[in-house]
Amino acid sequence: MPEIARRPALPAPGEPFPGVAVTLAPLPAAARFVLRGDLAAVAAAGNAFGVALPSRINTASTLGARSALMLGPDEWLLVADDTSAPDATWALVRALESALGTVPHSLVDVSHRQTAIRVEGHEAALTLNAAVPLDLCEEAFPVGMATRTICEKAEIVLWRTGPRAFRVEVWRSFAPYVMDLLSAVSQENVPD
Amino acid sequence: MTVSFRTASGGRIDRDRTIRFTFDGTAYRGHPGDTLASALLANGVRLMGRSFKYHRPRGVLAAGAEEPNALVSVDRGGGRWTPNLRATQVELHEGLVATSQNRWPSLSHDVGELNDVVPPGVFSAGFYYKTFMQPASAWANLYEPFIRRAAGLGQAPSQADPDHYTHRYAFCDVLVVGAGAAGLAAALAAAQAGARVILCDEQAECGGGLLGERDAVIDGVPASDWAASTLATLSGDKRVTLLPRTQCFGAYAQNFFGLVQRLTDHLPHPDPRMPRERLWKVRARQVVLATGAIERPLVFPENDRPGVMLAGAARAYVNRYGAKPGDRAVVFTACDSGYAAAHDLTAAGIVVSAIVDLRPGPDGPVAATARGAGLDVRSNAVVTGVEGRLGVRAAMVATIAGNGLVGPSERISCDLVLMAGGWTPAVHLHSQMRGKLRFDAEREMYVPAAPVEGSRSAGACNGTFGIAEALAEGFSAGADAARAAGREWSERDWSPVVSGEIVPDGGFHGAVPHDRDVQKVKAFVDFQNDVTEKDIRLAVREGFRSIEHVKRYTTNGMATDQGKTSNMNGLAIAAGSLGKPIPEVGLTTFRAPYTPVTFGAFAGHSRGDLFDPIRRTPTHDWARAQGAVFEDVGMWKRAWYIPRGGETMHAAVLRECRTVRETGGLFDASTLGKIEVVGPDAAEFLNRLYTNPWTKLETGRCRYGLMLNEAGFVMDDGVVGRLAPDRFHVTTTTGGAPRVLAHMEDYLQTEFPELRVWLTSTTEQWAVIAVQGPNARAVLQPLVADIDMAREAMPHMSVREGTICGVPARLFRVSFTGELGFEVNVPAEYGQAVWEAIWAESQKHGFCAYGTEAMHVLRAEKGYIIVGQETDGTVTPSDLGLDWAIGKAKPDFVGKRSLARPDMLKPDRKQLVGLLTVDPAVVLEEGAQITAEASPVKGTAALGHVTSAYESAALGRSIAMALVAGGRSRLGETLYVPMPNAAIAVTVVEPVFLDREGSRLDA
Amino acid sequence: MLLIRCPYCQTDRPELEFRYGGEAHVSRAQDPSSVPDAAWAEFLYMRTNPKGFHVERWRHTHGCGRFFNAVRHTVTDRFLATYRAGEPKPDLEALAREAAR
Amino acid sequence: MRFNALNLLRQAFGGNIGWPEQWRSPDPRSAYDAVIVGGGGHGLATAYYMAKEHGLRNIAVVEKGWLGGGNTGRNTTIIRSNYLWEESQALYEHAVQLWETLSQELNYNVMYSPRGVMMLAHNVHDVQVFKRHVHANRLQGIDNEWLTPQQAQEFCPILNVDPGIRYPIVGAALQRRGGVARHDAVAWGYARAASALGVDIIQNCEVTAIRRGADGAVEALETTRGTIRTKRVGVVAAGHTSVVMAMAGVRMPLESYPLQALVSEPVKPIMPCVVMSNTIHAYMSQSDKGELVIGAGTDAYTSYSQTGGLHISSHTLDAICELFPTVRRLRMLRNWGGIVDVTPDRSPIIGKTPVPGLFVNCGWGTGGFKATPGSGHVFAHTVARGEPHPINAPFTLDRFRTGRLIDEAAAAAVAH
Ligand SMILES: Cc1cc2nc3c(=O)[nH]c(=O)nc-3n(C[C@H](O)[C@H](O)[C@H](O)COP(=O)(O)OP(=O)(O)OC[C@H]3O[C@@H](n4cnc5c(N)ncnc54)[C@H](O)[C@@H]3O)c2cc1C
Ligand SMILES: NC(=O)c1ccc[n+]([C@@H]2O[C@H](COP(=O)([O-])OP(=O)(O)OC[C@H]3O[C@@H](n4cnc5c(N)ncnc54)[C@H](O)[C@@H]3O)[C@@H](O)[C@H]2O)c1
Ligand SMILES: Cc1cc2nc3c(=O)[nH]c(=O)nc-3n(C[C@H](O)[C@H](O)[C@H](O)COP(=O)(O)O)c2cc1C
Ligand SMILES: [Zn+2]
Repeated sequence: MPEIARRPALPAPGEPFPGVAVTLAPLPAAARFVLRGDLAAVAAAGNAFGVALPSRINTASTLGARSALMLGPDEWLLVADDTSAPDATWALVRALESALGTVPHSLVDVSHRQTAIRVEGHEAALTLNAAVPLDLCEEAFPVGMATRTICEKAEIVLWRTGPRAFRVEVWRSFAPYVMDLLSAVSQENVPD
Repeated sequence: MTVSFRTASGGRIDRDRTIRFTFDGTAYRGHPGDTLASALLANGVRLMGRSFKYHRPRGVLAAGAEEPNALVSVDRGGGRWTPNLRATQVELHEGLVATSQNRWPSLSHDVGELNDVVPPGVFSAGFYYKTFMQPASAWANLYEPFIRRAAGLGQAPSQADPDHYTHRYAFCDVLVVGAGAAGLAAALAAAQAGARVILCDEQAECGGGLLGERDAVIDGVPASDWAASTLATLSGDKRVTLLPRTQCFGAYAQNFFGLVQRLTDHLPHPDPRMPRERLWKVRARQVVLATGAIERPLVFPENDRPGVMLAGAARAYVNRYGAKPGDRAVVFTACDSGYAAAHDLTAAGIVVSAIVDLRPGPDGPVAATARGAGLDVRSNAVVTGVEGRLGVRAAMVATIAGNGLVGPSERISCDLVLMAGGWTPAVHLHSQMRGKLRFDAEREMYVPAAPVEGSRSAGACNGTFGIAEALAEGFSAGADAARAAGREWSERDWSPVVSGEIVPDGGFHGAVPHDRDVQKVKAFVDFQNDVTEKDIRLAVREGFRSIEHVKRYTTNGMATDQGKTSNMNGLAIAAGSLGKPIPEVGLTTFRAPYTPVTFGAFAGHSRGDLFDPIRRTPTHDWARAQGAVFEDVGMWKRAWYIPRGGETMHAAVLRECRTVRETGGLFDASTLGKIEVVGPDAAEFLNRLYTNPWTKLETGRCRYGLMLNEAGFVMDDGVVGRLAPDRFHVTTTTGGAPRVLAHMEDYLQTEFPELRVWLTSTTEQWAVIAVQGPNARAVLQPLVADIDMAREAMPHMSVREGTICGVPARLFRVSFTGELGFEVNVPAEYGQAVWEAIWAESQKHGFCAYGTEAMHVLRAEKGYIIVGQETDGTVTPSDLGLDWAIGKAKPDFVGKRSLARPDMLKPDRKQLVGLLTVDPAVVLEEGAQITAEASPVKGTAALGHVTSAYESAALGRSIAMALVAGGRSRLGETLYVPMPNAAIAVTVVEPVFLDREGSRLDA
Repeated sequence: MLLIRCPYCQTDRPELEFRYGGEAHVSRAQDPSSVPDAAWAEFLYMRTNPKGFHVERWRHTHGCGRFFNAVRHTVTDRFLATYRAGEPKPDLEALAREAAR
Repeated sequence: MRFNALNLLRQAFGGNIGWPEQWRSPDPRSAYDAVIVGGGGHGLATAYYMAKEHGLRNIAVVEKGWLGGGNTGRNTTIIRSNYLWEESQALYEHAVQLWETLSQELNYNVMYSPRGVMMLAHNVHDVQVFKRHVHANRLQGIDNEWLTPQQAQEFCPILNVDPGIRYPIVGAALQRRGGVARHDAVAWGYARAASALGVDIIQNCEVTAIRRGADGAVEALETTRGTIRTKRVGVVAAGHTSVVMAMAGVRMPLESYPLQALVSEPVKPIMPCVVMSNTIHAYMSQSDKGELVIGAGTDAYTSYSQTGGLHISSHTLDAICELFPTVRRLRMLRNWGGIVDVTPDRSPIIGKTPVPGLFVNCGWGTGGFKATPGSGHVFAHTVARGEPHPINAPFTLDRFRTGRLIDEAAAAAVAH
């Protein structure tokens, strides 16, 4: 059997793209699932996944390396940053499926569908606001908020993980665009 | 010369530092704080531009955004050439290179000026609609090219712009537009209330009119110092964003505003990382409009000569820029602000020879003060003309007699004539927001009637002219806005004490009377477009009664200044001619932008590779390394063909096709849309969305699905595999992926919400590697451990889950080539490695990688359609011969009902057939038309068109598919494809050219 | 760019996140095959297209993904209400009265 | 008074005081043989041809605002006839042939400028679609030719044909007889010529109701300037067609969308032709005055607001700057919107309605300026004779029932 290496959508995870007042970094691989269903599914899945699924739309809950983002009234994005190997991912799917049992739901593995970029620093919000049409002040977009939105011509999930830190989840083929766009912006906020 | 037109002291320029610049190649000096206009004036330069139609010599009229005359081109080198800039807005910086426009050979000697001496009246409004019609062909060949060359102002750049531009979305409680007295006060109040404030001003320095005041004192400090300290307070507040050099150019629905900020044009050596401009897209809860007022010129003969200037502008030049626009002035006024100018000019050492006041008796304190200062104030007086062509030499001044007659004129030597026709509130943004205007009959001006929800106007733009009043109104507007935005505001009183200002009072609209020969003189209304008083009267005479018609017939207000100084005068003249009061005639529409905005600023980062995302598949890099040529399909780059050793496209495609049929090939099918349809009602949902029946499809099997829109036309197709009773893996066309998912969600959420099923896009989860050809199984089997791929165990149209190269995979046995085939789906990040593994294995069998072109040929040989190629949105399943894909027993599916409409049942509908050229070497052209006769007469209706046409390696001849009227009943007929040279004879055949029984598939 | 309140997200979001979905409450027959041609054409193509209050569908495509309905004035583009799919069409006159206040 | 150089000179010497009104502005009479609702180019042309070719003189055009203030006065004036379906080709070609001599016909210089309309192909699919047009047009004797990128650049030197750009130009379809005309002059020219033939042109006269008799037929129009009795009404109200037709109880397959356009500041000639790119949504030409005239897309939602969103014009300008990188530093002078009435198949509706005496001409969407003379000509026939002209016979309202659509959109997705 040949060696099967993973090729991330963005090169060199973890290596920052230095901007003027913001750092952009591709994040390492993670397991991700889209869970759809009603409240019964939510409770069951939370137990198996290790973090209670939020019940307020556009919020995320995190425990350790596990996060759940409520992106729609019946839609959660489950992110396991501690899982990426196929076996482990598969084990997680089985655990979730068995917890969910016969409760009507849909659980779909999207680990490779998207990738993540960390946007961090003093001007993180300003940088994003070159392309993201949402108010990113902490009052309007507090830590723990997560929502689908757009980044100029790409769709993203934007998730505020800290006062000056965001995580951008983006479909893999759009990731270079988002990265290039944000890096271009991050270069230009030079004081005049 | 440099010093001769500088005031001795004062102004906001930095006299300690000198800036060198050139205008039309001549070197001059100025200071930081100068605009190009002020610096030129300070150097004694009067002539700055040429008008549009008559090429009249022009000087600067204004000091701000309203300038119609002094348009220049600025060259910053390396392709940074910008035409049509107002000298009044160009900030001086070291090395600035400016040139004048619309003149040849030079600004002072312009042959275009001949237009001005043509018999007066020939080039009157709309003359071009009345002539140039004979002979008919001469317009396009002779007249129009000539007119075009004459028109236009500056020269467009000839190189691509090397600068970049950026965008920013911003949000605030209160947006304050304009940082004059009213705007500063508004921002102050809103900030005190704790609001998030954005304050923008189009000028380089915030302060508005306060910066041009000489004697005004606010709460004990000079007005400009008050502005400076207020700005300091504001900039210390974290919630306040101060944006000088930022124009608010447009107001859009729901308090959305477009602002554009100039970032580098004023810098001599900007950091190349800096964008030239930033477009701010501001969503404001509340807005305070404090955009000030624009001074009106007076319309009198030769009012356009260089040296005729707005009084407020002259005041600004002297007070703010320390530049003297002349030595000896005549002030023509209908408003008290003319007196303010007279005082300030006098103070700066300019001789004011006369104040010519149009009003019968300016006997208030203002006139008295002027007289007291020894100035010659004449009431009931007019300027009837100006001497001097390239610069004012004298003004003709006369008195209006009791009977209304004017004259005789007295000649007063001067080099400067100021016009103070009163002030027009800048209601542009209020109007853009659909705010209504009210005509204040007493003061003869349009002011906002009532604020638009979420906004309020304050200060001069609201008709409130005094500094004290503007400050108070601004402050309360700011407080009110903050409160409306949800901020706490404890009522606080602020009534600043202001002294030393002359509050503008009075004004005039329309043309002033004179004693000159009407036939011969020109009194300008729209300076840039050379619209005169007579033009407007002519338009009315010819029946253009709506002000919108007057505008369009005369082009009044259509120049680059959009009528900031001309609209009201034009309106008044039209109203006079119509015998109607001004408000009954009305205004033309205010539109964005307030002043012109760079295209590049709108485009922002959307240029080059960032113009649109470039979507690449997981195996893109491999294909590129192999030399693949890519084609754009939507945003995707797909490998089109993969030439080897200098092959042409033709040769490569033939080889790829041949190889696939002989042994096999690999194809990157990752771009196909994929949707995971999961839930207890998944099959029922698909029953309703696809023509086909799904209930009985067994787990582990696949079916070709056909999707219609509700009108019954084919919308998409793809293979659907059942992974579990409640889980389907649906594929779509590449281009259709988003559309199909949206269509499904639409029906699911709005028509069938009772169904328990959920849709998840998995397009990008999976890399898809098609392995096609007689040896496909042989290549794959060694890499697959846990799936029995044997012919019977895994028949055509089946799907298995397992692993390949140890990676979890979904393996489909499907074929779009007619060969034995598999599509390997692996998680995207393993895509390239798995591809490489399969590739390595396949090399033992001589496989090739093939691209979309070969794929198209291979499927055409089998008669498989491509949605978007065989279909164009007007094609039904039956037209395609796909009736078999319709679940006849199903009561309903999307599109079913429409298939029963009369036109859908007609026998002469265009149907899919194959075409074989009589000469097998001839390949038809896609899109070519089909007729029954070899030489159809012009106007013959086509029977149909060629949808696909290729050279088939397998068949050793050309093949084609076509949609032909009644095609299925024409099998065997000879038809024609008329081409420019001759028609090509073709035979109609079944649209399957190879292996009709499908034995290769079943291998 | 419009600002639209998503009744699921319960926040105002920019138009860019949404996709317009045409007139609302144009319901598809339970049994389309029994609908005569003219009535089917009515369903497929005929639209009120009013100058004034318009009841229309939107989808929060780049947000929560939900379809919902809205009442918007087609001259001012102001939204009077947004509500979830499946909820009844609001009383337009009452809404208009309320908005006028 | 005839418009010609001699009269222009004569009048100039006389102070231009001898020019008469270009059209009369009478008060509405109480009754007319026929009334056209809508004083845009199409309505005025209809009235002109009704008077000129069908001898109807007791007719009126009623316009709620000012003549040509609708889409006629706010479009990017692209004229071409290289459509796909034979029905459309016949209609638009009829118009182009009338354009060729319209200035002489009306004695009004409408500045028809056949400078060539070039439609850019950016990918294989575009090539297939445009070549299909080229072939279809040739069969109908309509000029449309295929250009390589190099030929396209020769035709329009500022076009960026670099194969490395995001959406490179891979070819173009050129109709040389296509071009532009002066929008305002078209309305005014028809108005002047129609008025001279006796047509009453009544501005500031909004139709507020359509009265129907017991037999259901049209009886009268209620307007803001009083009741006008008439048995024949032609509605040519573009973006407002649904509103007007609703007054007669007729529902239409129309949606009205804002469509934006913009102009740059005037510059010396750089753009010798019209260029359109449907794939990346950009349309540009240069007017006789020097401004670049640029067409944007429609907003996504129906609206009568005559403005439109900032993101729409931004998107247009990013495409323009990609195609024409030298214009990036030029500036937008004015941006406006019109309201276009769009049919499901993007083809117009010209003909009878279920209401006797009521005729409609609408659905021109983003592309009806080019059709103005032809549309007026065939609609005049339809209203005057009560039966369609052969050219507009396929463009019925009934096609939406039968399914016999003339789907230009599906076939090409071509706007303008
Ligand atoms: C921005 C833009 C760009 C375009 N670009 C092109 C292009 O490049 N090429 C092209 O061919 N086409 C183009 N079009 C389309 C073209 O402008 C229209 O199809 C065409 O002008 C329609 O002409 P019309 O005479 O039917 O409509 P209009 O000129 O709109 O006339 C309709 C008239 O009806 C009046 N009316 C409405 N209701 C009433 C009532 N109740 N009572 C009385 N009168 C009423 C209106 O006031 C209006 O004046 C464009 C349109 C827009 C908006
Ligand atoms: N002395 C005079 O001749 C005269 C005439 C009129 C007004 N005024 C005085 O002006 C004061 C009124 O102050 P005000 O604040 O209303 O007006 P202002 O003219 O002082 O300030 C308006 C400011 O708005 C800015 N502006 C306008 N449109 C803009 C846009 N679209 N985007 C960004 N910035 C824009 C201008 O650059 C200017 O700085 C009063 O004191 C009044 O007496 C004086
Ligand atoms: C082909 C064309 C060219 C135009 N050129 C100009 C121009 O040079 N200057 C200008 O101010 N407006 C120009 N306009 C726009 C009109 O001023 C006006 O915005 C348009 O007719 C819409 O009317 P409205 O803005 O009054 O609603 C042009 C319009 C068209 C259709
Ligand atoms: Zn939502």
